Amino acid sequence: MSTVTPFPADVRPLLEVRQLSQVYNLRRQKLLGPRPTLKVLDSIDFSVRPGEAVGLVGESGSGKTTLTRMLTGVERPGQGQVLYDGVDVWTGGEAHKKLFRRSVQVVLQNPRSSLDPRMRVGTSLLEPLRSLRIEGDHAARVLEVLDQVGLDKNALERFPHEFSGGQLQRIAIARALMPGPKVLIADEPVSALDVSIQAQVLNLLKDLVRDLGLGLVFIAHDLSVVAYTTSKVYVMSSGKIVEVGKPLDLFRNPQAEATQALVGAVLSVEAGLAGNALA
Amino acid sequence: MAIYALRKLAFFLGAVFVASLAIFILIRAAGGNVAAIVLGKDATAEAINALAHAYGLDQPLPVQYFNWITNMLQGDLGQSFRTKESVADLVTARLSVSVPLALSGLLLGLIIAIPVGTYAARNVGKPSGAVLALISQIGIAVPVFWAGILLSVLFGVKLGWLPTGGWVDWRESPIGAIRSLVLPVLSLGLIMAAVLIRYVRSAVLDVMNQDYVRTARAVGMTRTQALLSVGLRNAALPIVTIVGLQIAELIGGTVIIEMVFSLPGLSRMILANVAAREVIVVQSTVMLIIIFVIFVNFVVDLLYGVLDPRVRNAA
Amino acid sequence: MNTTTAPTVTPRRRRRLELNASLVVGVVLTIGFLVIAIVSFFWLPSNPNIPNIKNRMLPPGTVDHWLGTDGLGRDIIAQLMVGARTSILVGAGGATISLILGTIAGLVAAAYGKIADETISRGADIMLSIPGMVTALVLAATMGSGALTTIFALTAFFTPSFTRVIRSAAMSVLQEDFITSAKLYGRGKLFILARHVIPNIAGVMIVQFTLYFAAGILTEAGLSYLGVGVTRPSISWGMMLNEAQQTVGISSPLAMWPGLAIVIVVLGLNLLGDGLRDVLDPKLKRRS
Amino acid sequence: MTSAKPHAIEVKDLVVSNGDVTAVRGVSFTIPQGGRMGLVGESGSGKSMTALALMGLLPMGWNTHGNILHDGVDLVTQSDKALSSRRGRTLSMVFQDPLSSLNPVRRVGDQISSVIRRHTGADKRVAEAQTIELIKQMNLPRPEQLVRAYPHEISGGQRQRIMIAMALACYPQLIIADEPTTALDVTVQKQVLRLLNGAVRDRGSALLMITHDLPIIAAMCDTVAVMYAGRIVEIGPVQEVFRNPRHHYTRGLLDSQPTMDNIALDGSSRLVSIPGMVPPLHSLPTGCAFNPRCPAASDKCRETMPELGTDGINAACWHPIQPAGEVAAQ
Repeated sequence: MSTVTPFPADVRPLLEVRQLSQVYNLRRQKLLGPRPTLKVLDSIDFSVRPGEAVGLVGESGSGKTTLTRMLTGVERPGQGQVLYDGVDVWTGGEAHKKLFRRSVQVVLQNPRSSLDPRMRVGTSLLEPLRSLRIEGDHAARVLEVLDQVGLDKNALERFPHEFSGGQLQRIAIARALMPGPKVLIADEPVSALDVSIQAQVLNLLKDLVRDLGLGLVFIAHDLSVVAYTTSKVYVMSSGKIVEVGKPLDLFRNPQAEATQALVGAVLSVEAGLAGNALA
Repeated sequence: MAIYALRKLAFFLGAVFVASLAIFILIRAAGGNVAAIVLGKDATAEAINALAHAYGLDQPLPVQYFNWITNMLQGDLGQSFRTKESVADLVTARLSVSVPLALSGLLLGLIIAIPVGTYAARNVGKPSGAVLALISQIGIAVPVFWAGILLSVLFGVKLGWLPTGGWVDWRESPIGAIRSLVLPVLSLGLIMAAVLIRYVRSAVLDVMNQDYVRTARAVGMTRTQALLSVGLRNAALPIVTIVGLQIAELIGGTVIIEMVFSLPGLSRMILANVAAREVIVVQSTVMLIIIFVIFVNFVVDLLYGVLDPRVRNAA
Repeated sequence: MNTTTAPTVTPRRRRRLELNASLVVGVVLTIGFLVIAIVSFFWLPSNPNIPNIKNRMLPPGTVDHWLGTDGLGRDIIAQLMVGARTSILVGAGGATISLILGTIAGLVAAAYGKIADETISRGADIMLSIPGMVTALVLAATMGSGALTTIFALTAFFTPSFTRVIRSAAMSVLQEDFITSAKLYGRGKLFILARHVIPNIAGVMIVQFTLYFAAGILTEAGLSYLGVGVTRPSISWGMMLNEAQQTVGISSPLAMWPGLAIVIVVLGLNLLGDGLRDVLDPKLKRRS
Repeated sequence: MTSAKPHAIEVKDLVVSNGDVTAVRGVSFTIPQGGRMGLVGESGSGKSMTALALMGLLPMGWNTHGNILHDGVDLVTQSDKALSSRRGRTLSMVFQDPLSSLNPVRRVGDQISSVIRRHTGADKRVAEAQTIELIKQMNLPRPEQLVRAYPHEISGGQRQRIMIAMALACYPQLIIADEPTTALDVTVQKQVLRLLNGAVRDRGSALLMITHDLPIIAAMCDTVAVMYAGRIVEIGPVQEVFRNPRHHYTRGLLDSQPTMDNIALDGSSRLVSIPGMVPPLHSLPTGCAFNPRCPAASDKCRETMPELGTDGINAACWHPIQPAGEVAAQ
């Protein structure tokens, strides 16, 4: 299994949203008069298949955070559907919701914030299994997952403050892998990390997609990082998906204005050395 | 700013309403048959009923509450059961003692605390800063009445400079009135200062670590200039908040200090009326004090809006 | 990639292990205070409530009455020792009840939506505008004075402050990503509050408890001084000051000892609180 | 780079410590008049502490040793008062987060014009006119209205332009920019960099650009110094260092960047990553601080710290990478 081969259209998406819209009420600006509203999501269609790495880029305020909340089941959409394995997450019944919770796992931006500082790493890792009431040999599962992310088992007895940011992000990924998910949602997973550590985490994510056949949704504001990690990129702007395509195509031939802006924002060492980076 | 001010005004009115309800319930509903208590054990049933009727105490509680509020709004605070004096008159007489005492105490506290707290913040980590922090810590631990006692022992008894208690009315002798207020104000102000120094110090320290103070220095201010022109202006925000919160403390301190120095202030009056079960006097006076505190906090909120453009815009 | 990175143990910041003077002094004073209160149950120099006219106004340094006696011949040390009990009963009692109520209210405000938050926060604001001393007077008027009334008054006085502190501490924990993760695993609010929030705000709770314990002792002394606090046979340091002032005038050494006792104990608890704050919650240090 | 001309700044053996840890451990570099140097490093490399030391704005408890020669004086020996008359005039700085770096309770126009008045003695009206002119130069819309705005009322990119205007108001000899675009939205970063680039060039100021982002250095600087664990591990012209890095850390950083080439391989491509992690300052390894992560580390690296400039190579490394050309020649 490799991400190189494009997916045949008949492979069913694991996680999918259809015609998703969401409107937020804002605070009143004038004493009298209507409450202003903001359409944060506007008819979004989005899907990810097994073994596929999908990117989601956009500026801050483009709606990608809200979409992420929908994909992870934190927020219920105003209109439209979130489907896991073809069944609506919000109306498909408790059993399906449980399956969804177990199968779609999240890695968040700031690894220092995503682990409880008062819990040992081992306890944090078991948390998903316990709260989702997943049976089985938990100890063996922990060791297996630690090996997958390249961490030593003596990490289990320690507390988060004893680790560096890069190590914590591995632990966060390990926790996400614990319940054996089918989809991993990574929300800006490297933007809080040191440059020399970012590549380790990006490579790890790619390996997981390849080795475990995971579907990966990679959310970021940096197009080059997303492009490196994924095979299909959705570009968001003002609550809409404005363009979808393969990363290289987007880079070479951006169509939408938002994509052009993002591509234009990418700086590279090569362009800098050639003297035309800021042209 | 208009929306912000209106919001705060709405909160002020709401707070006054809720507080009045709380006071009423606490004093009236929980207090039992007021008329019977006032008249004592030997009173006849007819006398009790007559008194209750005269003061409207036989009406249902909601009606009593409504009457009380509407009368208060018209400036009628009711009258004492025993002396028949109007509460408004009683209170006005006492205000000429309590208000100068409380305000001067607060002012003295601020006058000491702002420069000393700022100095302590500037010298954090140095011996002078540590000594000031310790003095403030000790000051916080001193009960305000003990401070009063110590001061009157020193200045009243040992040195004989000032009266250790009692009151000379303003109309009789303004100097005498001031002389009787010096030690009370000093006790109140010093203890207030000890508490405020701590807050000023931490507010200034907090502000001094902000990026914009560093920017002020990066464009050419010395550390001191940045502290005075950028730091203090921004530290004013948390300090104003604390002063608002301290008003309740200030009132508490005034109550005690009036006792220590036998001043005929509002608190002494409440205390005496608590003992005499003069329910209406207590109820109205307490309500006045609470309205005052809530009003000060309303003003503080408005001031906050004036001082901080972010607050007034957020509405 | 299989680079096995061994976790490095970052040595705890040296500052934490440095002698925290505030903490040491605070612990010593507080333990001394607690020991004296405990000893008072087993041993007292003499009965602090029985007047002994022939021994009245003995000066400090008298055999059997090291700090002398008061206007009715009662031993000062014995009274101070029993007064320590009252301080603990009322101060710690008021602080404990407020801590419990304030924690519940603060957590509800932080975790159970905007309406609960607005109601509780605004309610706390209103309660904070009612001076504690006034509450105590009103309570004394309706309930009669005594230790229980005083604890009640302290509770009414401290609970809103606790609520605010706990709410803001809980809010900042609830914003952390590990809470989002717990929600994603389907953990309920109660579990999140119990397993994630409370352990992370325990430091704040301990520090606040210590500081309000101290404030409680101060307030109790003030109320007893006014005569609306505890009554004999209980003894309060504030009451001793009141009696000293009324019976023998303020310049007597009788007015010194209880005042000194209050200062030392309150200072000890406040230092303890500050010291604990440095150890338990360095982030909070500059906030209050 | 003629030696006759005075330098914008000359730093010799700079050490910054607070008694517990040493954040900068002997750093030397020179920026000529109008020169542009990039200082690149990760968190904990000491790059920001270096910048603050140059400005004399270190947090309480931190001390500076060594020499910082600027405008004819050694800044290390100057009092806060003497330094303050230079800060904002001959030497200025743009910080990372423009929201927290601007005074929240003052209008942005007043913040700029007070800098002008402080250093030039211009009267209020002149300073205000100059402020409007500066804001125009920063490509900001409606300058007359903008001067009356408070920092929270304008966008992040606008705030950072205001910061740049403040820093450039008095035509400084050297401007230090510490991660000036990290806190901004991606699409705004390039505009701000372009503006900073042009404005610095127009004034003939020298630039010290501090960042963890190699492409920014490549775009804006002619020299680069790579810092790791408080020391400069490689220094030289950008073209040379980035095309033929001699230090394994520099090589690793360059390889860690996702580029068009990486993407072109699509899916199967892997970034070359630097193993391990950045060591915390209080427990640095002996010898070369990079040795636990270095592919070429030997016993010598674990024992003795390499110096810059050994064998005429501007990399502090016992086993420097051979440039491609030389390898071919062997």
